[in-house]
Amino acid sequence: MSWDAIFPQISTGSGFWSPLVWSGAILIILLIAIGIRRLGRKDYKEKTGQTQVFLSGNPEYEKEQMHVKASNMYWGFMESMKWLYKYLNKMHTGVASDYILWFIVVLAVLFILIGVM
Amino acid sequence: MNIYEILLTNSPALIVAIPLLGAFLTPLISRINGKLRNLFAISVLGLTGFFIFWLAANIFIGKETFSYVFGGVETSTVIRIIFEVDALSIFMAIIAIILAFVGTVYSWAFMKDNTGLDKYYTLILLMTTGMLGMVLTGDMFNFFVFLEITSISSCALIAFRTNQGFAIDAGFKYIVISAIGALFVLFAIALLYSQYNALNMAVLANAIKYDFVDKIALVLLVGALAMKAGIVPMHMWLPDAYGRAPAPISLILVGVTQASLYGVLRVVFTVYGGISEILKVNAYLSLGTIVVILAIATMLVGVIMALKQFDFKRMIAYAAVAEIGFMILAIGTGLYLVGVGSLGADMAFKGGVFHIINDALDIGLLFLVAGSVYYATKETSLDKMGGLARNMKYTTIFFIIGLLAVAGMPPMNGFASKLIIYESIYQASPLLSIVAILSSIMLLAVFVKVFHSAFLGPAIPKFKNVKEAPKSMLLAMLLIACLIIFFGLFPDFIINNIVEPATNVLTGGVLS
Amino acid sequence: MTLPFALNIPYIAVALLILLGLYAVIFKRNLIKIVIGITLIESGVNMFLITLGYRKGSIAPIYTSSPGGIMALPVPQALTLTSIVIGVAVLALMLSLVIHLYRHYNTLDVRKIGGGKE
Amino acid sequence: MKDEGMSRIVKTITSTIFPFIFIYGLYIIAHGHLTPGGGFQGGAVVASGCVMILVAYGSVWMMKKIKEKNLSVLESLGAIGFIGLAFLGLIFGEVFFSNYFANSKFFLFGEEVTFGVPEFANINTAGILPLMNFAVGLKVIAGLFAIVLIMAYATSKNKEGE
Repeated sequence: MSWDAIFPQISTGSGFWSPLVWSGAILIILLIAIGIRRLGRKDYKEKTGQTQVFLSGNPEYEKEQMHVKASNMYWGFMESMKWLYKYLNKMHTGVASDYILWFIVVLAVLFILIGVM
Repeated sequence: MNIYEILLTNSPALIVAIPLLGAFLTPLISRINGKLRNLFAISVLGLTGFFIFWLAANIFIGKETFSYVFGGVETSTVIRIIFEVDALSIFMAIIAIILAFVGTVYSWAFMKDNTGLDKYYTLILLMTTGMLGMVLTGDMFNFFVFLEITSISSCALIAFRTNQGFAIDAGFKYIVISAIGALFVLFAIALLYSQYNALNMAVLANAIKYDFVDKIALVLLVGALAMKAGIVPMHMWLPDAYGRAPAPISLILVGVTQASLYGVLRVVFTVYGGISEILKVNAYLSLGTIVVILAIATMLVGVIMALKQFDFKRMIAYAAVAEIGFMILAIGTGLYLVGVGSLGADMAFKGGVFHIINDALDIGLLFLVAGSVYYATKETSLDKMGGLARNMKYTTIFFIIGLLAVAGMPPMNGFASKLIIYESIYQASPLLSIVAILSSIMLLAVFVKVFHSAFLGPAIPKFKNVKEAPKSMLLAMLLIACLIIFFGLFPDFIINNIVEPATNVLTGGVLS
Repeated sequence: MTLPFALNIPYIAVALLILLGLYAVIFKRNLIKIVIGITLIESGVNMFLITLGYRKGSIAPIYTSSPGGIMALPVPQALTLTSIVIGVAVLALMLSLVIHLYRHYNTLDVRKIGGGKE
Repeated sequence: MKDEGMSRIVKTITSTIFPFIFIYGLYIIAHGHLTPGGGFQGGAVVASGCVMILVAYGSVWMMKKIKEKNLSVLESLGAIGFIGLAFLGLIFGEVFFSNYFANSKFFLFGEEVTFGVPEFANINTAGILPLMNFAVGLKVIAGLFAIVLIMAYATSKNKEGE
């Protein structure tokens, strides 16, 4: 039996991809990771003073308030891409007429590119 | 002829006729019993699926195409409705039936509290009929008719929750878009008919000259079908429609957009595949360049807009736009490489076609997860969610599978097709690969955001007693998740047996 | 063009109808007018199909009791009929959606309804 | 109740004319295989006759007489008849939609078509085509009338609510 029959693969032109080989590799890595984890400290105990949150001496907030909401995520990205979002928001008007206008514009561009070229 | 052969030769017609008959029987059965009606709709789709897989086995193993003439055998004198089923058609039909079947199973519990369910199931079956007809037909006008059937029924389903104003708004936008798109398709078909006095795709392909009128028809067909496939900058209806429809309908709508994409492929590769070599190189170069530009815009606009959303389904809808970008990027690059004369085109088409089925499964699974989150919490905004993983274990597992698949992480199916796409478009330009990988990473970021804000974190008091989704919804998600993992672990099996014959239909007209 | 001008008039009408319909869809703000615009485009396309099948001096294509002579091409007429039937369904659906929209938003102005704004 | 329809003159004339419109529509349906027309056109004529009555007598009155559910059952029956005839083609003629009755000497629409220039075309021909026309006609009458009825009823209710 050949190697291909045991571990089927797809060739992508410049390499190959075999999920079974990959799964085997990830399994081995997982085992190594568990091994390293077992080397850790044994005297850690849950629900004791060890696990309490320490915020530089400030009082801890309620758990629900600590959750980062969806609209607050990637704040930096949004802020730095504001110039792009300005145009994109202007594009998405939510009006059916504008959707058709875009369609006509694309038709015109396509016609110029295909009909003339 | 025994009954076996009769059924096999008639199966192209039966695939469309069984859901159509089922659609009109549903209101009658609905008067007897609600559960019987649900069971009936599921079994009708199951029977259709049986015929599709039977036909598919014959096509993929026997390497033959089935053509079916409605109403008679003599074809010479009269214009007749002809179905031509080749590997690409049956490939798309498999996607359509999987999505429709899973969506109907999911609807059992999801739509339980709604009224007017007899119409709901009628419309789902009609929509399935339309999708299957679109992908199986070999006739331009017939394609238009099935396109309209699909649009009308899916519009009614998008606006199904008539007590929500924004659902009706989305339905109205969808019907405006699809009515105008379909009318332009009809206009282009009329132009082709006036040129060649034929409506059959094969006859048109033999006769086509690619003169000025043909170019107009090509532009109208590609433009209108691209709008229905949701390609930037004509994608704006898609987040509205996907985001506001009931979750199972969003799932089936993925199939509708892909049937429109199939229409683009059919027009470009089959109907316009018969033009002479010199013209072809020129046409494919310009068309390939345009499609690649549109694809890059589609990917980037899709992910960038998805990143800022905080409505769960609307975010997935923008991700779906980005995924469409991947498909047409591969296909556009393939066209370009054919124009240049490079050998890598085959690989690009293969990646694009493989990604069609992967996209349907991945995005579909995410829509179903969004639906079950909505079912449990009655909440669509991600801002108000949190800590759902504590109570909804299975849904979370399915979400992780969908997340990995959509972001193209190994070992899910999305990785296999995206890897092929990256490597094949690298031959056209390394920049394309970079953009594609970048948008894939951003897709991962988008869904990590969802994962963090909806499933992780402390339990929000409002959702302390949230229940896991009902069994039928879990079963539907399990079906798709199993397919995703199977496709991910054995991509070679899928590519060699299903994707390759389908790709050969495309490249057969091009690389000859 | 060797065609006499009179035979081109239907095509000019087709172009005018489609452009008028597009104008109504894109620039009018009333939902009912948008629906009318779509039906105008539809009539334009239908008229184009009918015109394709017309021959000068032709008779209706009824096979069994024809008095002889050239017939109009029946295929575009069949296509037009199908298109009209579909058009009725689309029109009914659009109008019922407009009724529902008016109930929810108390306006017919497409720019005031405009959900899905980013 | 505001929605009581139009004046007595209109009601009387409508009820007088309605049978003629009805018969004309049925005529168009029945002759669909011989002359221009057929199921959809005739159905549209009959349905517009029904709509005329709806306009004259008001939607509330009509809704009491005819239930929308029954109309949708009729519509389904029409569609099932159409597809069922096509399925029968599969059983008798081995091809979907095959016209197995035509020229078969069957007593219903089964006579042979005579070509040439007859005075009147024979209505008793064309196999399953007239039957399909009937089915489509039934569907179109029920469907179109149901659409208009529901729309009229919905808008009249809307007015009352304000």
